[in-house]
Amino acid sequence: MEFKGITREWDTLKKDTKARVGAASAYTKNGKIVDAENTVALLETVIKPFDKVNIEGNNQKQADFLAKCLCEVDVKKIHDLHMVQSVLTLPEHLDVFEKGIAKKLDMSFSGPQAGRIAEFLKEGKLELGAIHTYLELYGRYFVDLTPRVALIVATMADAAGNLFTGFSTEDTPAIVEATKFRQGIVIAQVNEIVEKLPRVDIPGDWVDFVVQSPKPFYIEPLFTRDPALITDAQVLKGMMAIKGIYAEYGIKRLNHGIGFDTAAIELLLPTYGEQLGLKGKICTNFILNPHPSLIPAIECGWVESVHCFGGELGMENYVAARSDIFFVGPDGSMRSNRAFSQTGGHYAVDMFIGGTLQIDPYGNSSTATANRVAGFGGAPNMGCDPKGRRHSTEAWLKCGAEYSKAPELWGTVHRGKRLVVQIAETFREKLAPGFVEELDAFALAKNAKLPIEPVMIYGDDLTHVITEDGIAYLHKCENMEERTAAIRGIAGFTEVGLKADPKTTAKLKERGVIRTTDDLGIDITKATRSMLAAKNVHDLVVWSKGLYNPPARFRNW
Amino acid sequence: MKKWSELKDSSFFDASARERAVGLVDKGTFTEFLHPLDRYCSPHLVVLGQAVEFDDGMVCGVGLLGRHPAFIISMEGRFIGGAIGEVNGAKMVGAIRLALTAAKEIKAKYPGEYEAKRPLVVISFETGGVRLHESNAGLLAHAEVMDAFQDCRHIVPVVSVVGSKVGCFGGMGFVAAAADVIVMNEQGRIGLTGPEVIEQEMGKEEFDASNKALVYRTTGAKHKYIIQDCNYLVEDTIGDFHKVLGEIAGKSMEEIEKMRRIGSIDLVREQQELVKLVGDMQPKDSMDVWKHFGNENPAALPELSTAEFLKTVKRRARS
Amino acid sequence: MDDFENENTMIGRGREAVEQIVDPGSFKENVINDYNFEADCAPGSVVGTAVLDGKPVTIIASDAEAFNDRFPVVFGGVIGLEEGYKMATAVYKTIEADKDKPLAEKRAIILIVDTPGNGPGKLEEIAGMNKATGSYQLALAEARKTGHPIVACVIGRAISGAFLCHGLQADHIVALSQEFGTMIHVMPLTSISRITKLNIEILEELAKENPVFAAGVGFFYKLGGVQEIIEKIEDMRSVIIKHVNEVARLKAEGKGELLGPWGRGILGNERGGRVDRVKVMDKMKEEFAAVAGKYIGA
Amino acid sequence: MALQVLEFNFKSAATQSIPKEWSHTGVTGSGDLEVLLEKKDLGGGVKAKVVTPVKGFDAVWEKMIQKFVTDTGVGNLSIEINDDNATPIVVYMRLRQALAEATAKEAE
Repeated sequence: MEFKGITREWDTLKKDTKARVGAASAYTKNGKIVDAENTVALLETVIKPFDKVNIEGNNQKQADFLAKCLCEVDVKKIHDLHMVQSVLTLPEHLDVFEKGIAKKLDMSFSGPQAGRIAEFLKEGKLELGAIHTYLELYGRYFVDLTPRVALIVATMADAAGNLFTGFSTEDTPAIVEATKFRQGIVIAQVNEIVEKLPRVDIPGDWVDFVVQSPKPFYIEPLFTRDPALITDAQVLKGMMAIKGIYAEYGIKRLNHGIGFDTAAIELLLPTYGEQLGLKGKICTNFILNPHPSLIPAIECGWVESVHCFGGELGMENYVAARSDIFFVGPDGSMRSNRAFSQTGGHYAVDMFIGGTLQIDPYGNSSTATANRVAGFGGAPNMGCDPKGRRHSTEAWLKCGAEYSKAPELWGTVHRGKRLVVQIAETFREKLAPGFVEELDAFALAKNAKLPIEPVMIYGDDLTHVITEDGIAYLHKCENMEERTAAIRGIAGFTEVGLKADPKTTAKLKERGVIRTTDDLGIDITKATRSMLAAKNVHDLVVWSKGLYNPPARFRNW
Repeated sequence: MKKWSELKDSSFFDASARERAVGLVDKGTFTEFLHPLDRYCSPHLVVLGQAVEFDDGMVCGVGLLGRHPAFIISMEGRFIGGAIGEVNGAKMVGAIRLALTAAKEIKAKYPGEYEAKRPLVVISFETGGVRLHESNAGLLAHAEVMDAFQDCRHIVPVVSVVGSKVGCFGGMGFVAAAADVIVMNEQGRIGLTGPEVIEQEMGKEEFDASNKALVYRTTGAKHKYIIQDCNYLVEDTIGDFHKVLGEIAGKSMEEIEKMRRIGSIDLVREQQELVKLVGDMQPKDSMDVWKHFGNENPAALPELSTAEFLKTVKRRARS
Repeated sequence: MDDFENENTMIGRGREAVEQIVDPGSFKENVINDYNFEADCAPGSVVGTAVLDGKPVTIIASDAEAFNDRFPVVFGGVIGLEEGYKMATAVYKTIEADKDKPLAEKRAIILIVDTPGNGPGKLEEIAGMNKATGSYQLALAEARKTGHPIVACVIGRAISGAFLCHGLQADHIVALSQEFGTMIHVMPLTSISRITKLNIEILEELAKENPVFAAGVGFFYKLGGVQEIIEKIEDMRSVIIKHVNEVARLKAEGKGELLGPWGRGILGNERGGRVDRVKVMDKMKEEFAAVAGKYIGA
Repeated sequence: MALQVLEFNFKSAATQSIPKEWSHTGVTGSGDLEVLLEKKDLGGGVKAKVVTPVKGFDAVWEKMIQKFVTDTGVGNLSIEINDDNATPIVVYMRLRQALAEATAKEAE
């Protein structure tokens, strides 16, 4: 057989990039530096219609100035862009669609803009590629969604374009690596340009342009939970989790969700955890943002390591002073990295535990509501059983050994199972039910014409559900009927719970598939806020020996 | 509820109105008036479909501080923000007037012992002022309280105690200021206009209501202590408040009168000087005022513990 | 502000109201007995001495057209820091002036009420706006208890804290009727609707039976908060004179408890608008009486 | 619009009431409730009165209080609740705390 090679140019991307960058030379001074007022012109020069463009929008830090400038470009010059970015938080992220500058979107998470995305989808202003998990989207940066132009954000730059992203590195390395090594263009907004950087997080030759933004980039203290707002019911569920799951399986390596339930657990370790003699036996290694609520547990010697997706405002000095625990650079400040942390969260933790809005009788859970396209960020990567895992731990093996489907699906091979735990209250605030016969995700899929229902954690991955009524050990269930019965058995007086058959529930209790506070030996009258190691933000400052510097909005003093 | 001995070491800030009421007086001496079993709820809330409370969000009663009957009014911020309506407003006025009744009876029965047995009124504020669901009645009740305060002048000391979550705002902000003595913990806040309204009036650039540190610098206890609007700044335990109330109960009426900030033409003049200072200085932040009064590093003050703060702070000199 | 142009309202016309009420040409601004106020201080508060029905009275009113240069939120009749203390000073100077006079000769204080609020600014909170308004109220309460008849006449806006400060410590309160645009409230019904999540129509219906929450002169009348409603602007003078005389008579008869905030409580009970207040206080009295010995004899 | 008043009666296996004549716990805060327990001769039964702004949860209230009665075996007890949107678990916890309080020995 004869092979027919094709004839073509093999470096069109490189040439195109060179031409675009060259055309922008009028706006640069000292090599790569561009004045803020020339940013719109720069973007109009280096971006072309239909380009894949990434605006660095992380869970926390935002390339807000570049996002604003992209909204101001002439739509005659730039249109139909394909935005590929992990998080849409700022109004500008959607304004580009409103104005026709962008047309298509691939993303992970949208928080505050979720309502507008749904609206735009309905009106045809936006074409949605897919809603990904973080790792999934980063993966596609290197496969079929490589940005042509990336608008990134760093804390500092030097004249050579070297960047310091430091504490808030987050997504930057993943974006730049994908963009630059496929001959793309990287534009960075920075808070300041300095002579010498504390350390280099992104080498200068990977960066084409640097703009000093008029204001420091916007960052949201997303992971700060004021202990003063934790309720007695959250304390109760936290105690149930610690005794019924953490202690039961000896969970050492884990990820915590963002909510108040897990903040309560963090604050119960030095008190309730200590009473149960669990120090050193659980919660030693975290994949977690630097949660201020973890400070008391760290200070009491519970925690050995924490790797962070991103930073958290106010935790800089504390983290820097605890370099045995956190991942701190030679310059003394932490480096976060969402891609690596997500990898750790996917493969190297034994348990994911977090909250949700709704759980259905099959155990599918979702935070989706009917009119908001929000996505789930990284939760599904951690809230699943990673089939590629090949190392074993005690907790993982124990859960695998209890897995009722193991003989049927695994044969005689020894395997383990990730614990995927959802904490829910049967009714949330305003008495919204936490258990529903059909997730709102179904209505959303219909409203926003999505091909699949946005489910955060699939029922078959879920191993445990905690409510105030008890813990359901779902992986112990023999079949879907039993799984549904177990969920109904702890769903209280919701429509799902009211269908529970008391006899079946009693049988499941006997078998240890459902355990209540009484089964666990927890005195419900002792579950009060007085159990918390810190009762307010100020207590956290005291625990940190003054190193934690909470943002002004959390300072009640 | 916690026992008195446990309350003593408990946080005042976290305590419920009833816990504060019981813990502010001597052990085992508190008798509550219109307690929950009396079931005196607001009839107006019922009509509007708003949740009610048996004590209408206010715990009133009498206890002892040594030999001094202490008439306690304690507001519950968790119930509709501690706001004042007809029933709890009447409870407040009623309690103050009972103190005057007691004073009269003591004077009649124990003429030589009035100083030693002189009653006092202690109000633990936690309120945003008027309860909007019954705003007209609430407003009228505020006026009755001020009227009753004036009746107490030189006879029965009135002590404001402020150190709970909601702070003391709206009309109750001036009620607190009109007392003889003000005791606060670090978390206490007193003001007239709430931060959100100031932001609305002046713009976010001038006053960002979500910046709690700024809110505390403007209305918080440390600021109040510096400008002499707070007489005692104490640690956040019910026991510390109880102790200082015991001291106040024993002071002469003359000493009490000296602690006032308003209520006479001389005090008006003194306050006008402060207003002039603020008008001339146009401070961007309370810290400018702190610096003016001799605090070289004002930004450090919020971070200090109460004890450290008391050691180092410089206050406005009283004229 | 369009309302200011309306002939059928007194809103924003405090100075005119003073002239309409007192004996013609008798008002001397910034003078109380031998005390002279600085002319340019706190121009939003108008204080001075006038003659009413042949007798000297102290006048306290607001000027809605004045601005306070140093305190940017103070305009349109707002009572700010300087205004509050100026008003308090006027009261204390009145007490001082008649200190040695017999009860019958203690001059009346007339409050002309048209104010939208207290100074809602940052400087106000830094200096303590609560003290300025509290100070004025204590001064009025003291004057009332010293024997000065105090009559407040609501001619326009009597809003929330500003009404507490400038009005609600008077012996008697009279008000122009609703048809003159008179506003007495803490918050308009729209705000109450937002907070209670009940629609306005329902609230208006409820207000017919229960006067405690809705905005309006009539509701305050029913609660005892307003003694008498004035139906015609030209009647202001005669009604005020009538109330000054009635208050003076009650004081002379030693019936001070029928006046002021306490008296309004009694009136509110009589008019059926505030009946729980009395029950609450009676019950407390009874409960204290049962234990009084333990405390008084301690 | 007006507040909902729900009244229930429960039979109880036990006839044991609380040692105190009455006991009060909690605050009608947002998402919370207060509980007033009173010793009453009800032939062993329990009666409950709930005042709440929430509509449509009558059955949930009945089941939750029934659960409390069953779990604790109280009798001859009157329960009065003022509620402000408390979730079922908060209701249950407060009831249990109220009972614990009512049966606590008076140490002082």
